[in-house]
Amino acid sequence: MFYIYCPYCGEHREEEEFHPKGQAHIERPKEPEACSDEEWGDYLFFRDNPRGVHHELWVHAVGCRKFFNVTRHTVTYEILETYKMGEQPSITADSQNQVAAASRQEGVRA
Amino acid sequence: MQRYSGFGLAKHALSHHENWERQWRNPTPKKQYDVIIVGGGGHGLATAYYLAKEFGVKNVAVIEKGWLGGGNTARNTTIVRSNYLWDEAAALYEHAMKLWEGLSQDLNYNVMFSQRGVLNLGHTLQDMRDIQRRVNANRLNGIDGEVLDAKGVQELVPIMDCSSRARYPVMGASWQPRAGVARHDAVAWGYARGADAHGVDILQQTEVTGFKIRDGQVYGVHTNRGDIEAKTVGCVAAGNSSVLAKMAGFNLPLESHPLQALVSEPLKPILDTVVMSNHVHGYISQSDKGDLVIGAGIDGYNGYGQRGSYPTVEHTLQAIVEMFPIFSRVRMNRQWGGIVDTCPDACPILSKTPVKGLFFNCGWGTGGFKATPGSGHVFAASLAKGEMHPIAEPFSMFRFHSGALIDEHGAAGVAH
Amino acid sequence: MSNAATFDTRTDSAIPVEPPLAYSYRRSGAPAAGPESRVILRERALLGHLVLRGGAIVLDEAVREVLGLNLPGEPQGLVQDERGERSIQWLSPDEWLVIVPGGEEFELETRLRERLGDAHYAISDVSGGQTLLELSGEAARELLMKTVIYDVHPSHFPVGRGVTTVFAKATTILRRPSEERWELVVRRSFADYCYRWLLDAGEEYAIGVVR
Amino acid sequence: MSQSNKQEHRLAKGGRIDRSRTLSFTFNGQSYQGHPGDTLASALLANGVDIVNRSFKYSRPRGIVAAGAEEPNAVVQLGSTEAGQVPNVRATQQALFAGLTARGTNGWPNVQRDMMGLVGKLGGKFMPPGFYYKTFMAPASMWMTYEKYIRKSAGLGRSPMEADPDTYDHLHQHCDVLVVGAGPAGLAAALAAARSGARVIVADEQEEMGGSLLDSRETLDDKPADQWAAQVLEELAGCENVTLLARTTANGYHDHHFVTLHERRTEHLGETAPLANGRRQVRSRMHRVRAGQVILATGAHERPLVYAGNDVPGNLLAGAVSTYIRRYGVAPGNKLVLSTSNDYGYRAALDWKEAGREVVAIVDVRQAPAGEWVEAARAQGIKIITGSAVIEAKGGSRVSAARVARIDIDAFKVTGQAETLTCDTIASSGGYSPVIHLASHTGARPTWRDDLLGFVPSLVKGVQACGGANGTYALGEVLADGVEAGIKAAAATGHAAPAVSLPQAKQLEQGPAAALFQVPHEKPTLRAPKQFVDLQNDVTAAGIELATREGFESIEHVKRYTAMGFGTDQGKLGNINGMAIAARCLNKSIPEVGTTVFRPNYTPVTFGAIVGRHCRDLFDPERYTALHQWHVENGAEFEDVGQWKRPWYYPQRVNGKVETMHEAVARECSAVREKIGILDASTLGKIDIQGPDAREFLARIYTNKWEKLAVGKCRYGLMCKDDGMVTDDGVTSCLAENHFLMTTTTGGAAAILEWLELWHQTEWPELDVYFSSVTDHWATMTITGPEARKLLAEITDIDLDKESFKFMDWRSGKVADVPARVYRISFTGELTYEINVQANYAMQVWQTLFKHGEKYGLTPYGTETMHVLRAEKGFIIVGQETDGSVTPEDLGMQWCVGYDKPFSWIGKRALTRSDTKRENRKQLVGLKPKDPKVVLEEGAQIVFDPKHAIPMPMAGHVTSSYYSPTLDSGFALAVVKGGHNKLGETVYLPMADGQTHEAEIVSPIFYDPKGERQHV
Repeated sequence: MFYIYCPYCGEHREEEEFHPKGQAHIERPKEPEACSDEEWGDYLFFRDNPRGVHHELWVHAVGCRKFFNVTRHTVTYEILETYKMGEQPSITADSQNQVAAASRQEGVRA
Repeated sequence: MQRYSGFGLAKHALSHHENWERQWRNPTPKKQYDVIIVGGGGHGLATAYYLAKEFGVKNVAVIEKGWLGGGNTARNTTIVRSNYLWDEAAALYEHAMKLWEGLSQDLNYNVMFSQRGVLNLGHTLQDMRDIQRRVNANRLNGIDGEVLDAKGVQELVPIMDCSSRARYPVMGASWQPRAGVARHDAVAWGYARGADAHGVDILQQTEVTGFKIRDGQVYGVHTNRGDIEAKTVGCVAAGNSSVLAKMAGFNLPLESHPLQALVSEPLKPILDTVVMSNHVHGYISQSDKGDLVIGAGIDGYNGYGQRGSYPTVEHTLQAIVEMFPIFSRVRMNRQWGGIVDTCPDACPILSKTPVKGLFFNCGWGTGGFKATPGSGHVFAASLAKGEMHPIAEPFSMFRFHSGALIDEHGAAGVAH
Repeated sequence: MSNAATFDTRTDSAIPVEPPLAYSYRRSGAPAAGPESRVILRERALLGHLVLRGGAIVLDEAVREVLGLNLPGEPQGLVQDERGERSIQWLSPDEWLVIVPGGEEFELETRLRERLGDAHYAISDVSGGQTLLELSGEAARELLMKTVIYDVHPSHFPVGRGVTTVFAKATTILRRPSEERWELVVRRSFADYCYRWLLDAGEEYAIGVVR
Repeated sequence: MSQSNKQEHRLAKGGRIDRSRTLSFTFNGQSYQGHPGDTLASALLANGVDIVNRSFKYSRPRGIVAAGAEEPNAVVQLGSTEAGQVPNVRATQQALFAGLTARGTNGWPNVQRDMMGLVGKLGGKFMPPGFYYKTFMAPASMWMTYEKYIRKSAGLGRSPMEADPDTYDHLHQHCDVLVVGAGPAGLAAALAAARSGARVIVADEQEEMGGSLLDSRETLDDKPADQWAAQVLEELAGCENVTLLARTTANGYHDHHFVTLHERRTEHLGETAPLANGRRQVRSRMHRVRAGQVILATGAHERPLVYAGNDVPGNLLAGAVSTYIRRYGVAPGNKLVLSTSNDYGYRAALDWKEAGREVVAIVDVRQAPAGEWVEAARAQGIKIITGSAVIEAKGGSRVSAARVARIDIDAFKVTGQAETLTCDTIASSGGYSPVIHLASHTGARPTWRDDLLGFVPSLVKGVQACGGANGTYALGEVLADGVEAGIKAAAATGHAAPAVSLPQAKQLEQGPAAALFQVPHEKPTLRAPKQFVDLQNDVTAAGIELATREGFESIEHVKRYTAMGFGTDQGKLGNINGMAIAARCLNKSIPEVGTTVFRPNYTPVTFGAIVGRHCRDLFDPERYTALHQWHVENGAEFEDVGQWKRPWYYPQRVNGKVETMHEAVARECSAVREKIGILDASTLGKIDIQGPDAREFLARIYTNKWEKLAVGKCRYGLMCKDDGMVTDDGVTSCLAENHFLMTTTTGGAAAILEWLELWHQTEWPELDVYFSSVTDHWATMTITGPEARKLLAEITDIDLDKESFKFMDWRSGKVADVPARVYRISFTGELTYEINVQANYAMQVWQTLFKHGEKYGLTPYGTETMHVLRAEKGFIIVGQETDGSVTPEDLGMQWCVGYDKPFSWIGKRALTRSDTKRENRKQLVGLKPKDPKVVLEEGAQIVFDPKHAIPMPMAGHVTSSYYSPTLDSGFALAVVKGGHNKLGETVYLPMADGQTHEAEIVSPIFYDPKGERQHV
């Protein structure tokens, strides 16, 4: 069971207070009518679903009721960061790979 | 292939079991195959088996990154039923059911398919409406099933609390007598042995690291054991589908979630049917070994860790004890998790993809095991022909663009 | 005024009211508190409850002026007046719960609205929708540990703190107004469940109910 | 019942038992005695009970092997009453209590004389692993019969047949440092962490804390080691920041350091929890611990050697022999042969000797063992046979001899003549395996270490292993390891630990161990007598070899094919041996065949403890309205709607007979249509929406238009998801220019509030609007029917004139002297007022309505009548007419869709996808059965051609169907393919009973199609 830092409450809280809401940063197309069926279907249903670093939307449902973002590893389940709505992640799959690559170069065991 | 029989077993016993053959080979990969199946679980192996046996495509490789049958095939609660609501889903699962009914004999491998019946309980008026709707549809689709009232349920499962004491009293159930459970590992092993006997190369410990694609047409895969070529590639890798799709350059409408299950310590026989309740949310059967096999719900977040959150297990056992108060003193032995690829409409994807020659069979959510033979069969037919089999046709990934979803969870009220 | 409708839901007429636990007392009884009771439960019904929404900057001064309390700007903050009768609690970055003696809430809302003018904010009267259960006694904290998932250790939950958290299979707002007392704000429709839970979980502490 | 009071194996002195008191207990119908401090296992051994069970597959007699959680055989059925039955209790972990009643779980007629044993003996050869996959296939129809017999022999204990009399609960714990295990490493770690001031929890699974210190031969500061343990425990017990939990097993290690600790509070006292101070207490308690840091001081399990006949009672782990002697004062036999690969094993021989029993020989596989232990044994005059091992145990119901021979480990061969040593006990030690279970629950794969001959845990951030769990075995090093872990963990949570001075450990130096797992036999494994690897599941070395021959090459395959490790002991004894055997057969190294992955639970936990208090009346909340008491008192039957209890109908006693639902609903319906009815509608979700952009927000979230809704007006709205499918509906009222009250479906209230917040917070934060739930604040009483105005007029100051207070208006005023908002909206089609008052006043207003309403025939009605009345009007219920695949257009509700609204509202774009534009979608219609007496079945499938062969193409289904007393006919709502263009056509409904009903497709509005009645 996860222990999640709510960026609005400023502390870690038990997973039972939260609901996961799927992939983060899915933006509704500004001009829906201009979208093809394919584009609209992509927005509605198609997801990244990576094995690794993932950005998710969660809501502190039994708490402050705020939505926020979580960067989490989908295999280790480690939460790498949480951040408020409207903010961008500081950790991404790419940045993690760079860290890993750098530590390999330095001979550090990651 | 060495044929299995009681007589053969006795013969082997006399020779101290020293002459049993391998159930499948451990071949070296060839450079080229007619068809590559990515994923050596039940569905992938079944696909290979039917390709070789029924559709005459024998130059087939099954590529498995771990050990065959080690994914969801090894981790599910083994329930087999076909009482799905929508025509498309019912056709697919009933196709599977018919194959289940002769599978042990076909494979010469006892998959222990036990048609002990499955009850789907209703606890609210809307549950009962959904049950009536589904059973009526099943009947007109030629699928067995009946609606039971609470008394009928009680007669079938005397140890269940069907009284009005319950928080959500049992109002009735749908009952599919032909449904049941099977021995999950044996399904993978039986298909593997059968496929191998028909010449299929099962390549374990072989991981696909990329696809070879030219002009929008697939012509092989990169693996950790070198490149392997084929003009037809079928991906059947539950828990890894999105990752493979990404390698091929597209997204799928999937999310991979943990699905947990647990078993009790073995008990003397006490429950001889499968009981599922969507409303209080738990399902249970008893294995031939005596374990109560219990399925928990899906965790809401994406996860490839083969484990989920503890409250999900708590909620499941609360439901089980609510339905079966006598099990309160029984003990949970072990819990585990699988990775289920869920589709927005709770139906699978059997589909062509934006890449020519590359097919996907995925998104089975919680319903994969029961479909294994049917899924393998229609997917094999599709790969052999290069065109989707009519039963598979409605399950195209492109339905999520057109909107022609087959929404099983909304209507059926049955998730597993 | 922010062009919202206000409505005084209370009347001065001598109308009998049903506190949220009335049904529970009839159905489940109320074990009397005795010397062996290590937890005491008391419903403080019919208080005035207002939910305040808006930016802290918008609300801060108005609250101070009208209510005489500082708006708790930090998460989990709970501020009360000297006698502990009026309080304001942080619920989220733009949401606070005000609890005042029953009957004060409409006047308070009216005065706040007057003071806040055209600013963007919202005030919702929820006095009928929730009730306050008070726990005291040496085993109160252990009873809470059975009940809520939030850490109620004094080092983590000092006086002056309040949180929204999980209460068994319901939710609650849990507050610590003083060393001896804990307050649970529960929704009216869940009050009976919460009451029955506390009685059941409190049995080993000989929980007593003060009515 | 026969009696046995001998305790013939009880030593005259020693052990941590209370000899001043005697406890009687019953095993397999025979009465025995033991002492407080005994486990059931030690008491059975004291009484010379050799056979405690029969094995699962071959029904072989089995005795006690171990002294703790790793015990595979002594799994018994506890309980003297039906409700008190506990299946599968491990006797080594069950404290003895007075009156304990237990029996072996297998064996017919009993474990001593077992008929199935014959089957096992004769049939054993025919039951290699996987035999059932290869047989029972012909004829196919016989499988269910075969299966019945297979199942009969399955299982260990049995479930109770009565409900559990006990209760359980949970305690939500939070701490800085959780220490699992209170042996030397755990105590040292706890001490260090405790002194730092960190919040510490120490959990230990045993009856008494101290772990190996309790039966140690070693000294600390020249005093027996248990004295140091007692001293540390005393200090910890005095620390306010420390919680000590004995009898508490960490059974699952979940993400982010969430650990479940199962505390058995009363299982040592009786089969059911006794009262405490006259009050119920819980049988066991689950501590749900969120820890900052976790220290695993779980020790190590000894590995037995795998040799022929190693399952005959009298074969024990060497360490268990020591534990029984030193901790329980029991020597489980008279003549011992010890077979060992290491120095640790020697302890058993020394203890045995000191207990005054005969050590026949120590058989050490090492060619030239040297070192202090060996010397100590030699000094005691114990015979040591080197370069050899026990290759076979002889005996039936008890070991009678050991066959010992020289062996070559590398060649896996017996190299010398076997010698037969008469003995009744064989102890074996193949070294130790660190207890890595909890660490592997987190998903971290363990690492094999050749120097330790074992897996050590890989650790995620924030967890440390120390002592035996980390492969550190020498007591001095273990203590230092523990202290270091404690200091590190405390520091990580911001607590500086002062230095801890450790006592001086005195112990014998260890020499290197040999890597022996399976002991070779003269015959090849497949022909040798059975060599058991997993005793509980009857998995043999031959079985593993056979599995590898058949192509099962990964350890996961081997485990599944043989069932190794799937028992209730989860392979604590057998898994590493099994891996080693598989590795040998495959000519691979152990890590090459895989790692061993453990899943929760470490040891099994009752469902009850996991469920806690969330059962019976507290299984799920029941939500009540403020009027619930009245409904109960007036005989309402209730319907579960979400968690709410809603009155379903109110059966009355008529002429001494209670009405059926049909009768009650007919009466309630007529009352509404002809006079007046009243409904408690308080459960509808209510959301208070305020802000200058509230109107714009509504326009985006609802399908219809909101720009012109004036203050004082109400409007019905339909909500879709962005896939265009209907998800909720309800009436929203304009309270002020910037203020709206939205109502939602009863079941959808919480989800819709979250839905509104989702869009506001993630997509449209620029809109100035706030949402607050006021569902519980308001009680809603709906009075409906021709007399509604008259009744309300009697008790309100609101002007009810139909011109000033129109349909779809709301007004405020007083009702029964209580401030109320009254909404003139209608879900029945009749003149209706929804009276909303603050919930605390609701009962008074409701009763006043009845006082005044009696003369008008005011009749309470429930959800069933509500459904009939709304269906007569063609009003939908979201979730009944819709199922997530229905658009507003499918429902024929284009009137409720603002196609030309400027903002592309939620759901709009999806309505023009190719499938949603498709002709022939299922559309909402009414159905009029050709026979008016017929009430169609809800869920009945609709076909156009009932003569079509199965599978019969279906065109839709009945969503709602009732008998209408007003129409005196059955009627239904349904969705039918292309239904909107098929009015007047006939459809068919083939039913399960063989009947096929006919019905005409009609408009879904059956009653008052012009809507005149609600406007009066």
